[in-house]
Order: sequence, then structure tokens, then C-alpha cells
Amino acid sequence: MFPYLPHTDKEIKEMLSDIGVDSIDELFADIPAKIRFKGELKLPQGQSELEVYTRLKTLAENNQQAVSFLGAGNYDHIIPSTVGALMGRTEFYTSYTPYQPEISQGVLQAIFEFQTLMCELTSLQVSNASLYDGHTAASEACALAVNSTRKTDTILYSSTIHPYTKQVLETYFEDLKIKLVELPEKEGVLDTDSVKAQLGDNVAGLLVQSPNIYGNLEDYTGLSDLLHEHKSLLIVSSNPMALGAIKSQGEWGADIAIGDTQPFGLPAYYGGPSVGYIAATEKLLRKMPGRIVGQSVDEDGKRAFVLTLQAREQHIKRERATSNICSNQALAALGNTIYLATVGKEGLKELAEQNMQKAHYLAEKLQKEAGVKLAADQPFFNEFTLALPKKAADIAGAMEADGIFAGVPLNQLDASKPDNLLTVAVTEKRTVEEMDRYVQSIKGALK
Amino acid sequence: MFPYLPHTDKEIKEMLSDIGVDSIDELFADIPAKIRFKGELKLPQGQSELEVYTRLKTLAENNQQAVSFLGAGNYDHIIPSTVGALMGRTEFYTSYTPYQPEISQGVLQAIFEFQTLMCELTSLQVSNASLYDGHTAASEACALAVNSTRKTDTILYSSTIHPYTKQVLETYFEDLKIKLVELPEKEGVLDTDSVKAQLGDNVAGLLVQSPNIYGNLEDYTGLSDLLHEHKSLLIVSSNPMALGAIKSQGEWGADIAIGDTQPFGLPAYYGGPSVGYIAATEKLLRKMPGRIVGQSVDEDGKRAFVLTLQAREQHIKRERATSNICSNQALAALGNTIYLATVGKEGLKELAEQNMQKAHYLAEKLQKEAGVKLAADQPFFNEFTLALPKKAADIAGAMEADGIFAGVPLNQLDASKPDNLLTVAVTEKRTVEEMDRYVQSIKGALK
Amino acid sequence: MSTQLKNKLIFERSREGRRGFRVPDLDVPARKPEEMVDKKYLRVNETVLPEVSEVDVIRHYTRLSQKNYCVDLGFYPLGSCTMKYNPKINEVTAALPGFAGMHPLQPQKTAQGILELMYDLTERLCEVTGMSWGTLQPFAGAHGEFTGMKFFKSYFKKRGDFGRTKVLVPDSAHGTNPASAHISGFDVVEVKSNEKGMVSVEDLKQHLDENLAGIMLTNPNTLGLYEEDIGEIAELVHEAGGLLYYDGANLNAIMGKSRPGDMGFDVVHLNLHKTFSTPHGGGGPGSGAVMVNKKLEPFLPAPTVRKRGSEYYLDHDIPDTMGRISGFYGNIAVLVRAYTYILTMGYDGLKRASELAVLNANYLKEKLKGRYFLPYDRVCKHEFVLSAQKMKDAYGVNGTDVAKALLEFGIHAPTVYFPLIVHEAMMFEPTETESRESLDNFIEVMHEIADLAEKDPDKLHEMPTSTPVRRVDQVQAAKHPVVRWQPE
Amino acid sequence: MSTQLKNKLIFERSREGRRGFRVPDLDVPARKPEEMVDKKYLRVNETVLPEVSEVDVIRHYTRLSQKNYCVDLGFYPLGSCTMKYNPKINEVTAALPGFAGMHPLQPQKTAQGILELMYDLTERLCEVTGMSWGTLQPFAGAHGEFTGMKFFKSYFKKRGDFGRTKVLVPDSAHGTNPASAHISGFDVVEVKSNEKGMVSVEDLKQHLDENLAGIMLTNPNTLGLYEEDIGEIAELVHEAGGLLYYDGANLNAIMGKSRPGDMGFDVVHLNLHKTFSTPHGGGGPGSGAVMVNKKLEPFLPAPTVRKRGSEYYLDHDIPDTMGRISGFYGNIAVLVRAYTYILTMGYDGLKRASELAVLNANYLKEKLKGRYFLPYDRVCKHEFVLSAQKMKDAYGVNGTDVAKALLEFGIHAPTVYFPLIVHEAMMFEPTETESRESLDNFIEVMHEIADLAEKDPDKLHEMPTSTPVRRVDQVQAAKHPVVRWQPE
Ligand SMILES: Cc1ncc(COP(=O)(O)O)c(C=O)c1O
Ligand SMILES: Cc1ncc(COP(=O)(O)O)c(C=O)c1O
Repeated sequence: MFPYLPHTDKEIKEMLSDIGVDSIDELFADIPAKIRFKGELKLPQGQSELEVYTRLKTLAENNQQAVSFLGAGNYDHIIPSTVGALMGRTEFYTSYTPYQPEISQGVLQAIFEFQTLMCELTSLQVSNASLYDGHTAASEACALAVNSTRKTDTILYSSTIHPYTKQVLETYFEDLKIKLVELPEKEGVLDTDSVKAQLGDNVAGLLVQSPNIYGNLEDYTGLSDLLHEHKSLLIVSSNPMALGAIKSQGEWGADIAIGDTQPFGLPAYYGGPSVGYIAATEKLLRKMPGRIVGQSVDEDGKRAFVLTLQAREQHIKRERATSNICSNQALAALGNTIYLATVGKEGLKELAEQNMQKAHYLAEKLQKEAGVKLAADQPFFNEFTLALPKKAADIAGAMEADGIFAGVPLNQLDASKPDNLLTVAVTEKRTVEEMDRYVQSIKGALK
Repeated sequence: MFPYLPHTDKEIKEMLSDIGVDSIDELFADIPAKIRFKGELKLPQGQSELEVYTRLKTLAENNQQAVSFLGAGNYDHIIPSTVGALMGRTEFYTSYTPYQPEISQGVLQAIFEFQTLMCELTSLQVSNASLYDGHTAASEACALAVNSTRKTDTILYSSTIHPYTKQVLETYFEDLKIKLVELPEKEGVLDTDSVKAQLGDNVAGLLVQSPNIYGNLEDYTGLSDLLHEHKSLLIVSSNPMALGAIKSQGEWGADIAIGDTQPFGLPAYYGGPSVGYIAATEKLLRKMPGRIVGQSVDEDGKRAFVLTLQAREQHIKRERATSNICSNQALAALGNTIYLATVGKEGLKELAEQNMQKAHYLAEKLQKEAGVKLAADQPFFNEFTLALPKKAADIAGAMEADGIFAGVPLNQLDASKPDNLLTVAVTEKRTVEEMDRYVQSIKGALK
Repeated sequence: MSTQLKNKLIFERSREGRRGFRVPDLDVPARKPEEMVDKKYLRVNETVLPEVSEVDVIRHYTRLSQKNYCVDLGFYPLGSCTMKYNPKINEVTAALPGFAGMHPLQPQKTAQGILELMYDLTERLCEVTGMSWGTLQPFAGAHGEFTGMKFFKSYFKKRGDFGRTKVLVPDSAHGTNPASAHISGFDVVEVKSNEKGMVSVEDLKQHLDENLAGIMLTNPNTLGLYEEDIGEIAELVHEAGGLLYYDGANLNAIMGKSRPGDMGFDVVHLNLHKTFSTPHGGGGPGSGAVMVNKKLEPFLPAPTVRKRGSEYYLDHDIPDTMGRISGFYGNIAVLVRAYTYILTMGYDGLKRASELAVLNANYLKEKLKGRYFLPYDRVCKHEFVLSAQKMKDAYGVNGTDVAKALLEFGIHAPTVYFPLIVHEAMMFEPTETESRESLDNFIEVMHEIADLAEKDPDKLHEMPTSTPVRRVDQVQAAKHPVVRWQPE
Repeated sequence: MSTQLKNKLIFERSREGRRGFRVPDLDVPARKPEEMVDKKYLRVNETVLPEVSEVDVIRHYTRLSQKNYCVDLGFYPLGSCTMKYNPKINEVTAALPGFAGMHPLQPQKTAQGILELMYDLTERLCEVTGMSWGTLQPFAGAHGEFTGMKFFKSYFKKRGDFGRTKVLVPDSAHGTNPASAHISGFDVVEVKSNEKGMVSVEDLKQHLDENLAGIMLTNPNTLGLYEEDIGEIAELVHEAGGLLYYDGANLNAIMGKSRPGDMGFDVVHLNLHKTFSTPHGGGGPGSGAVMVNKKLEPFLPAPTVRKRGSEYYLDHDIPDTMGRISGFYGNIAVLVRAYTYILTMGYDGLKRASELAVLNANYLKEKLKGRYFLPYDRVCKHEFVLSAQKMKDAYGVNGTDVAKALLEFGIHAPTVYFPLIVHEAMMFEPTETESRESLDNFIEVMHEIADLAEKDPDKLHEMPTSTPVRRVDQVQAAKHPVVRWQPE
């Protein structure tokens, strides 16, 4: 008995007879005997909800949580109650891709709002309906740079971008006759002097990140001009929560802005789902990857929203599409939209500032009271990197016993990084007591 | 800053000026100075969602749970996932009482379905939109009996009804010139022989319960005839889950059926909300307490549902109303409806049978392996009462240490009951391992 | 969707043999009911419970839900109902499994969290009302009124004062007031309102005799007016040996501004599903918590929550208790929401809520009184009452027509034909959670309706036309009541 | 509701100074951003983020939601999309805080529950597909295809076989197939279908040379037909040194009946958001898990979940890995749902689901083919394709018209204009969760539309008329793209 299978025996019989066959097996007779699956799949039998729930609950409880200072692309922020309430509307979460605009204005308008929000935050002109995550968004952005510049074969990127972004880029471009060139860092930020040396007409774009993997803010003054002289594009990846306070990609003159919107109302959920956002200058619109919602009118002249510029996409353009992406992260982007609508203009500012204030409180306290050092003397947002006198993993391990996830040992993301670097994230959720406990705990761990 | 208060300062100013006053205080100037509240309420300041949530979560975690064999009117049954999903539809839970049928067909139709389900389960003809709980439903049923019989001043009830029902009845009738007469029990069930002695034309009705407070099933053969001879009404209270297997009120010839629908998809929630159900014979319809949904047609002749027979109710009849009830337990009744639709005809039967099977398994095992005795040798559904050689509260206390809530010591509900009686409920959720652990645990406790 | 799938009852979707739920496999010996219990105890009747799949259930009730208006879709200017926004965080806290899974009879030392919440909530409600302790057990306002009346009864019984059988209720009172007094064994006597819409002190004085048990009042009253003589009324009633009961349905007007306790009331019920933002659920569950002053505390229903050292417990040992009024301890899940709300709002937020509720009501009143007749033209509190009588006389458009026209415009109707002292009454309560533009939209619509009344009244009689059903035949429903579905 | 409140963007509801969210009070010293960070790093631009209350947010998106169709409201006969019912228990388990709160970089010993789930799920998906291990990281089907192509690349690179640059894709394939092959650095070559709607073995043979990397197929194919020559095709491709990629979007037809591994495929992607019942979310997130046979296991993307003794861990140490394909480990919340579904259904339920999906499709096909042209008339699997070409020629009613007419009747449209090899294609996939009466209702409506096409085609061109908006001008949208709201 399966609650999602509505057919009664009587109905099955009648339907078979209407089809003109005697048994369901007959409907599978076209499967060649040789490759037909005989026997039964080696899986347990179906179970009741209670049994299934009990199993899943046990699994969930086999995970442990602690006061978290983990970041590196995934953060523990407040999620307003509106987000869950509205994402839980079945009209949103059980609907298909809005290919039929007449009965999909809910999703379409929400995505149009999402696009607007991303444009606003990044200070750029166009955006799409979402990409998978911030890391794959980087690959798409670089591909966009290659596709929208002429005769280019090289992408430059800063060594300060997230190591996982780097690794995803490598996989993506490995077989595409596109060279990836890493630019060095200096004191925890991109060494901007190195850009010039690598620039040439073959360079499609430069990918940088701020706040970068250390949490440091980078200074891109003059960078877009320099790139534009070579018809290269500037791609800036940013934690969007930071954009409530720090200079946005558009303000730096970037052509493409990317990042990951997990901080905007999405649970950490072991890394997914989140959303890769992308925004760009107007002229890149027709090369953008992924779905885009546009405004139009219906037959009565009423404002209506619709998927547009589909000629870019794989279901029309097939191998000549700007990207292969089809399903995206729509529901999560809706979550971002609800989040931003809820916290609003002032709320986002305040939250961004609190992140900064709290991170600075902890960073200073650690330096003063625990005698630890920052890896570099650079400005930061809500994340900073400690250069510890011991292995970061050991310190973090010791602090775990105090119920604290102390941060991300950077060599865990990139084995080539020194093993004493610990990146610590402090969001608005961390209280002064938790931070003070952190300081006590690390003091103990360092002894 | 309060997220539910949308007014900006500018708007407030403009609105005040439109009203023609200078300040909000002016709008309160009609409160006589003598009794105006000065100063501020001694409550903390408003807080953010995160702070409030943290406080509530802490409180929730200060409650402990265990494998539960607690019953006595509130049971640990499976709640299908459909119930929460649909009760969580905001169109249901944030709507008002369906006084405007044109925009309330959702709630109205669901209640009409609820009424139908209650009629079906009880084998009676009419039902209402819900009462508060099973205990207050008993008072309403007795009042209905008084109001629909002539020149009566007495209600008989069995000593085997839930002690809390009894206590609620006493409070209700204490000031109403209605006599409550308790009939004795014999071997854990109503002594039916005692009925005759108390019957007379002054008796409005007899209230009995099966399964009764001990869990025992009672035999009402001939009872309704006897009562009807005196124009008295038979009121039978039943755990509605039991009605999936045991004789329904209508089948016993009852005039009024009542009970508490908590077992049908409602969380235990420390006792509330649940629903008091009431069903009755057709001829009692116009004396029924509470709201009733009826079927009608709209101006286009389309089937439509509407609150009906409102002339019975307080907002029309005022002090001559059949009851004072206004708000009821509508959303919980919706939950019951969804529950019953989901488990369906066969599901309810199966569930009822499993309850019976499991309770019998444990009862027999306890007798065989732990050497404990049942308080009476009577048929039962999913609950039975042990007569222990020690105080029931002590045994239950000892078993708590094994992570088991062993049952309800009956003298906790009614101090006049012997202190060695423990009522044990076994639902379909209890597994054979849990029951075997129960047996081990009680053996230890009895040592 | 074609009619084949639309507008059915769940029973009409049933297909023999279809299932929507899997019962866990039985892990004890399978025995037939008749092997466990004598047949005479077993059910014979088949039920027509639906036989549907999970998909059927979800689609059926999801579609049904879309035929329903609600606060999350728009404005309810529904007087006497305080249909304010129901915050989402309340739903989150109420769903915490640490609360939801609790059995009411589990040992109290394993229930310290919920008991603390109940204690804390009682304390806070006492502070808001100016009372001394209370009970959270009443399931709704009317149940709270009944409890209040039982306080009256217990008090006089304790004093051996058995002649006090009369409870005064103003003619403007909600129907539950006289009904509750009546079912509690009191005789109800109506007190008249004066020309200002307030309790007539003159009339009141006629009833102050040795049979007086007390008076039930709401303040602001159901016209939304603050009873200016409340101080004198309280004194008079007390002097006459009576008690004062406060119907707290209208508390939303005066939080932090004026407390029933300070006005002289002895017992107060609150509708937590109004003032304290818990959702109405299509008619319930609510909570009618009752607060009392020291004088009445000895008569609290059993049990009541108390604290001893750091331990919370349910006190069953109340010698003069009125007895038990409900099975367990009330609608606990509703209490969790109300408590969450009070924490969120704080003293400052509650006061601000009342201020803005009153601001909104006065704003609406001023903007509507030009087009609709305002029988009592003075500053109102959280609500006010208009009359459609003149419109009815002039154009044949009555309160119901206005109400139904609003539905056509996507707005809920006001409360109509209550209070009874105003002909063709329409009672408007905007609450504090409606924004300026929501009110302005409403005003615009109300003006449009007034225009239509003058120009095209028939159009109003037709309305609504675009709702899931049109006006429903109430007469047929009551004449030939069909209160359950019947299989063919 | 009057237009004043209707149909606005959230930005158009904004009021300066309004707030919908309270930030917790700051508990560390308040410092201005410019006191912490040099001004040059700070944002100057104001944003037009909305300024609205919580009430505004809830009403806005609740109303928006009601402008959207969804599976919980009705039938989606949407070919290639497997819009089956999304069970509610999946949502319950996915919401468990023990999963939702996990950081992807928290120590693995504190993540044993989720790792076990991922391990277990991988194992079960391998059993269903007949493969040996896999990755759950791909975020969607297309991402899975990309991953599959990277398996091809890695495999040939490992063998030093650098000339294999060509991937074959049938002309009936989904657009993501060629696109994925292309962005992975392959040249895409189209293989023709034969007159039966199946891959032409003749044509295939033309392409079997030393440049062949492999072929991408779905089976049943996009016409819903089981590729009868699949055994031979696999042999041919393998003999030519190529690999076989299975697009698992159509797996719902054959669970427990036929396994891609047994057919000869080397790599398989699954759309967990189709076959395994996770909701589509208005376009995502999904999951495109990829399973491979032993031959390709060495090239798995890093990390992959493994077990050592009783401990689960993420293995980053894969010498021949293709590298990293996503930031963390995929759409974990989707995996929890899919796993829940597999537990619920079991081997017996999955098989039954496929049987009934195929039953439903054949039933629909038989009932519609009298009125609509069925280009490939044979037993189908989970879906089938009709053509509106004849209708278009005869009455000027095309596939879009039929699709839009369905919307008018409250049913979602089929997939239209795909696969490309059928003119005016309309692709129907009923899935197993539609009941007999849902199908019969659909058939009735389709017949009504066919009648209208003959009798009153203009009426069809007008449809839909009762949807929240009518047909939308796509040309204007693409010609003058407006992809964001602009403040006035
Ligand atoms: C003034 C007044 N008193 C009492 C009540 C009764 O409250 P309840 O419906 O919760 O029983 C109401 C409800 O509308 C009311 O408006
Ligand atoms: C046959 C086929 N392959 C691949 C895909 C792509 O899957 P996704 O949208 O998850 O990327 C689809 C989706 O519609 C499909 O139908």
C-alpha cells in the first residue's frame, strides 16, 4: 500500500482493458529480455511515515552542532520567520519552471524582484534568475567573459579567491583551451601590481574576490580602467551580506558581479541549496547564462512577467547556448528575495554593520587578550584570519571540546596554504558572551 | 522598531492632521485622569525574533519526554504529514470565523466535512462545528439533555467517566438547580443495575463513557430503551479512535455522542488545543450548542455552505441561547478532518485494531511475565488499568528513570480512587521493544 | 479545471479501495478484534470515511484553502474582533517539539519549561490588566466569561450571600455576556446606554439592590467609546455589594494606557486571539485567560500554576476553588503564541500597538463619516460604529449590502448588525497592523460603494459576483437543515 | 481588492522609513563602519531595497503565490519533467534542524548523520541504476551531464587517448545534452532517429571512429519509447572505444524493470527532482546525482563520501579525480527528500511507481490518439508525444493554442515543441501519482479542445482568459528587455 499511488485494482484492470492489454507486464514487453531486470532491487521494502521519520530523525541527531565561527562561504545568520513561512507556500515550492507565464506570475514576479535586488546590491544593470552556487557562478562568469570578448584565451584570477572556486574553475576550463593564470597575493590581498604584467589582448577577464578567502577587503582602485584598456572584463565576487556596507562591484567598475546568497535567509544546510548570483553591465545581457525574467504585457495590456531571451538557452540553442544550465535554484532565490524584503534597506545596513562590529570586537579582543595575531593587517568585514603559533586544525580541535567551532583551518580548503591559518567568521548572531568564551577557549588551546 | 507596526513618523503626522488633533495623546484624553495609567508597564522591552526564539527554545528544552504510555484522554498517536502541511495553510489558520460565506467556503466546507465524519463515526444524524474539549462537551451534552426534555432536574452519570469530566460537570451545574447523581460501578464498569433505581421522569439523561476511565469497554445493551421509557436521553462519551473498532454511540442507541478528538491528528500539546465533538439524533438539532454549518445554494444555484441555525446562538438569542459558546476549536477540527481523510476508512480500522492488539499484547505480557494484575477482568481497547501491589505513583516514578512514562496513577485524577491503580495506554506508535522494555522496567520497579 | 474535479466534498472523491496512508507493520501477533473482545462490544456499522490517496487529500484541501479569505491576504475591518496580523515567529515557537509533544499528565518536574511559560504569561497578563493572578484555562472569550461568572458565584457563596442572583449587562454588550451569565445561574438584567453611547448611570442606579451580583462591561465599549463614567460606575457597583467583570475583547485599545484593575474591575477576561495576536483559525482555538484581583484569587479554578523556590508546579490545592472548568490546562499552543508576542512587543510595543490602533480607527472614522452616518461623533478608541440606516431609507442599501460589496472589492466586511443599539450597525476595527495605504484603499472603496448606493443601488444588491460563491441562501439552510453529507 | 493594492512589485510597496525586521540590540561597542575600515572600501550607493513591514511582506508574497499553479493544485501532464506529487513527509524530514543547521566545513565526526545519509543514498541509487558508485554533488540534471562528460574526459586522458573529441547526441535529445557536451570541450555530432522514433543504428555506425568519445542517450527516449536496439548500440559504441552516458531524466519509466548499468551505460545522471519526488521549487533547486560503473569510479569528483569501519567520511584523496565540480557537496536538502522518498517507497514501491506511470501514459495515449495525431503509435513508457501539425493545417490551431487552452481549464500545459523531431510536438507525461479520474478529466478537456478546434478555433486563440494574466507578449520582452524594476 503506497499513499502516493492512487490506483485501485479495479481501476488498473479497467485501464488495461481500455488500452487493450491483459497485464502491466505487457506494457514492458518492449524491453529486450537480455537486459530486462529480473528479480527485485536490493532495497528494503517500503515503510510507513513513522518508520521513515524515525530513521531520518536518528540521522539528524547523529550530527552535532556548536557555537559556530565557521564561514568560508557559508554563514550562520538570522533567518527571519517570514522566509520559512513563505517558502513553505506550496504554490511556490511544488510549481514547475514558469514556462507558462499565465499561471506562473507568482514565481516570475518574485524572480524579477530577485533580479532587481541583485542589480541594486551590486550596482550593476542586469541579473539573472540564479545559478547553482557562488563557485559555479565564477565559472559561468569567466565563460561569459570569454564569450563576450574577442579572441581571448586567458582568465586571470587572484590567489585570494576561495580555493574551492579556484578548483571548480580548473575543472570547468581544463578541457576548454582556456588558460587560467593565478595572480599572486601580497599581505593577504591581491597584489594588484601583478595584474599589469599578465594583461594582454588575449585576456578575457580577471576574477577577484572581496572579502577574499582570508576575510580581507581588497582595493580595486584603478583596476577596471586598467582591464578595460585591454578590453578585458573585471569580475568581482563578493559575499552579498558584505554589500550592505562595503563597496559594491559596480562601484569598483566591475563588469560582472558574482557571489553566493546563502547569507540571505538560507540555512547553512551542509552547503546547499544556496544560490549563485550574477549581475553584469547592460551590454552583457544577451550573453548571460541561465534563465532571465523580463517584464512585458499581456493581451489586455496588463503588466506581466515572462522568461525572456530564451534564445540564449540550451533548449533553443543547444550546443551553442551560453551555458548548459536548465534547472537553477529558483526557490532559494525566492528565499533571498523574501529575506531582503523583510530586513529591508535599513535592516541590511544594520546587519552588515553589526557583522563588522562583532568581527572587529572579537579580532581585537583576541589580539589583546589572547595574544594571537592576524595573518595580515588588512581591513575586513565579518571574517578574519589568524596566524596561530600552532596548527590551526589542532587549535580548532581543542576548542571543539568547549562547544565551539572555532573557524576554518585554511589548509583544509587548500593544502598549499600554511597550516597555522584559521579563518574566523563572526555574524550578528554571535553574542558578546560567546565571543568572550571564544577568547577563553583559544587561550586554553594555545597553552 | 516593531515589525508589525507599519506606520512611519511622517504617516502618523499626516494622519493626526487629517483627524484634526496634534498628538496621539489627544486621542486618549477621554480616559479620566484618575484612572489613566501613568508610567510604563513593568515588562521588558520588545525584542528581536532571535532573542525571543532563543528564550522559547530554552523553555521548550526544559521539558523532558519519554516513551509514553500515558493516556487518560490524551494519546500519543501518529500524525500524518498532511495534517501539519494543510493546517499550516495561512488561508485556514489566519482566517476569521466564516460569517461571510462568499469568501469562507474553504473553512465552511471543511467543517461540513467534519460534521459528516463525526456523524459517521458515532452513527448519529447531526453534529456541530466543534466544542472546546471532550470534558466541556459533556457539560454541553447534559445541558442539551436538560433543555430538550421536559421538567427534568437531574443528570445521572456513571462513576466510571473521566474524573475531570465529572469535575467540570460539577462546576458547570453547581449553580443551575440541576442535580448530578453518580451511579456506582461494578468490576470496573458501570453497574447497569443501578440505573433503574435512579430513573424517573425528572431525569434528563444518563452520561456514560466507554472506553471508560479504566480503559474498560462497557455494555449498554438495553440501556437506551430503559432511558427512553422515561423520556431520558442516553449520552455516551467515547474516545473516537476506539470507534474505528468498537460499537459506536448510535449503535448503542445513544441520543447524544461526545468525546475528544485529540487522537485524530492533534499533538498532545500539554492538553490543548483539542476538540470536543458532539453528535446527536436529528430531533436534537435545533437545541444543539455551538456553530453548525449547513448546506445551501448561492444566488446562481451553486452548492454553498453557510453557518446555519444561528437563532440558537448567543449573538442572536443572548441569554436564551442554547450555549454561550462563540469561538470554538475550528482549526483543530480541520486537523481532525484532514487526519480522517488521510487515514481513510481502512486506515482507521487498521489503526484501531493495532491499538487494541498492542494494548492486549502488553497487558498479557505484564500479567504473564511481570505477575501484575488487571484491576478488573473487562474488555478494553487501547488502555487498561493495573492494580499494583505498591503505590502506582511510586512505580511510575521508578520507571521514569528508565525513560518510560508508565501510565497515569488514577488517584492523581481523583484522590478518592485507590492509590495502586495505574492506567496504561498503548497506541500504534509503541513498538514491541518499547513494550518489552516496559515489562522489564516494571519488574525492576516492583522488586 | 472542469467541474468534474472541482467543488467536490472529500467524500465525493472517494474510490473504493484507495488508500492515502500506510499504517506501520504490526510487530505484535495479529489478532482479530473479536479474538480480543466479545463481539457485542464491536462496531458493526461501516463508515463512509473517505477512501482517497495522499495526493487527493493535499489537492482537495489546498484548493479549498484558496476559497478562503484570511489576514495574510488582506484587511479585516471587523469590529470587536481585532483581526490584527498574526506574526510568523509565533507559529515557529508554537511548533517547537519540546512543547508539542508534552502529555498533560506527565510528571511536573519534566514539564518545567511549559509551566514556567504559563507562570510568566500569567504574571505579564496581570501587569497589563492590573490584576493579581489568573487562569489560562478558558478556551475562548465566552469560556472566560463563564469562568468570571463562576468567580462571582464563588465569592458570594463564600460570604454566604445567596441572594445575589442578578447580573447587569449593557444593551450594547456582546451576546456572549448575557449567555455566559445565564448559564452560570444568574438572572440577566439589561442596562441602558445613554445618548452618548455609554452606560447610563441613571439607569444603572435603578438596579443597585441587594440582589445585585455585579455587572459585565467592556471598556472601551462595543461602540469603541471609553466609558467616561467608569470610575463612578465601579464605585456604585462596589458600594451596592456587587462585583465588576471586564470583557477584555476590547483591550487592544488601551494597553499601557488604562488598566481594568485601575478602573475598578474585579475580574477580567482577555481574548488572547485578539489583543495578543494569536490566529483565529477560522473560528478558533483561542484563549480566554481570566485575571482577577486579590479578592477573587481564592476562587481560582483548579489547578493554577505557582512557583515554589525555582520550581514551577500546578497547584490543585485551592480550598475555595470554583472547581475545574476544562479537561486540562487550556489551549496551550495558543498560550505559547501569546507569550511570544508579548516578548516581541515588550511594554513599549504593546503601548504603541494601542496607540496606533486608536490612530487608525480615528483616521478611518474621520474619512468615512462624511459619507456614512456616524451616530456617536466623538473621539473613538480602537473601533467605531457607523449606521447604514440612512442609506437604507434613501436608496434601499443596507448594512449587508455594504458588507457584501466590500467582499467584491477583496476586503472583508465589517461586523454588521452589532451592537444592537445602533440600527443597521457597521462596526469597524482597523487594528494597528494596517498601514496607511491599506486604510486609504479601504476608504476609497467605501466611497465608491457610497457612490454606487446613490447611482446604482441594484449593482450593490447583486454583489459579490467574483467570489467563489455568491450570496448564500440562509433561509433555505435554516428551514431544511442539511448538516452532513449523505451517500447517495 | 482595488488596483491600488494589487499587482505591485515589492519595491512599489515601499514607504520611506518603514521597517519589517528588528535587528537584535548590539552587544558590543557601536562603531561606525568608517571607524573600522577605510572609507574607500565602503559602499556609497544607496540601494532601493524595499522598506516594508512584516505584514506587507507576508501579504505581498502570499498574494503572489496565489497567482501560481503547482502540483498541489492539479495535474501537470508535462513531458520530460516527471511532475509527480511531492510527498509532505519529505518536507518534514528536510526541515529537521539536525540537518538544516550544519555547516559544510564542520568536523566530519560531528557530521556522521548526514554523511551516512549521503552514503546510503548513493548506495541505493547505484542499486536502482545498476552502477557502482557516484556523486551527489551536481546541482541539477545539466550539471550532472557536465559531470558525466568530465568522466569521459578524465577516462580518455588517463588512457592518453587525446583524439576522442566527439560526442554523439540523438536529434531527439534534450537541449542540455549537446550544451553540456559542448561546454565540456567536446564536439557534438547529431545522430538521427529512425522511422520508429529510435536511434538509427545505421546512422550511428557512420560515426564510430577513433574520434568517438561516446554517446549521450536517454532510454526511454524523449518520445517515451524504449530504445529496442540499446543492447546493440552499447556494444557498438564500446567496441569503437567509446563510452555511454545515460540521461536519467526518464528513469521514472523503468525502476525495477531495466537498469542503465545492465543496458551497458558507463555513467548515469539522475534527476532526483523528477524520479525521486523532490519538489521543483518553481525551477529549482534539484539534484543531478551521477552514478558510474567501476571503470569510471577512479575519476569521481572530489570529495566523495566513503565508509571506513563504522565511520563515514568525505574522501578528498582521489588521485585521478576530475576535480571539484561544486563549492560544497550539492543540494543536501534535496538529497534528504529523495532519501526519504526511497525509504518510503522501497523496492516494491519504486517498481510499482514505474508500472503505474507507464500504465497512465498508455491509457492517456490510447484515449487521445483518436483526436490528436500520434506520430509513433506503439506501446510507450512513461510519456508519449502527439503532434498538433494536422490541427494546425486544418484549423490553424497549433501546439501553443492547445497548451494555452489547457490553462483555461485549470490544467498545466504539456511540454510543447520538444522533442524537435516531431512537428508541433506536445509531450505528455502523466506520472504515477495521477488518479484515474484526474486522467479522465484531462481526456475530457482534451476532447473539448479538439471539438473547439474544429468548431470555434478563434476561441482557442483567445485562451486563456480567466488566468491571472492572459497570453504574454514574448517578442516585446525579448526586443526591449526589462529585467529589473527601476525607481521612477
Ligand atoms: C466583546 C466581545 N466579548 C466576548 C467575545 C467572545 O469571545 P470568544 O469568541 O473568544 O468566545 C467576543 C467575540 O467576538 C467579543 O467581541
Ligand atoms: C531529458 C532531460 N535531460 C536533462 C534535463 C535537464 O535537467 P535539469 O533541468 O535538472 O538541469 C531535462 C530537464 O528537463 C530533461 O528533460
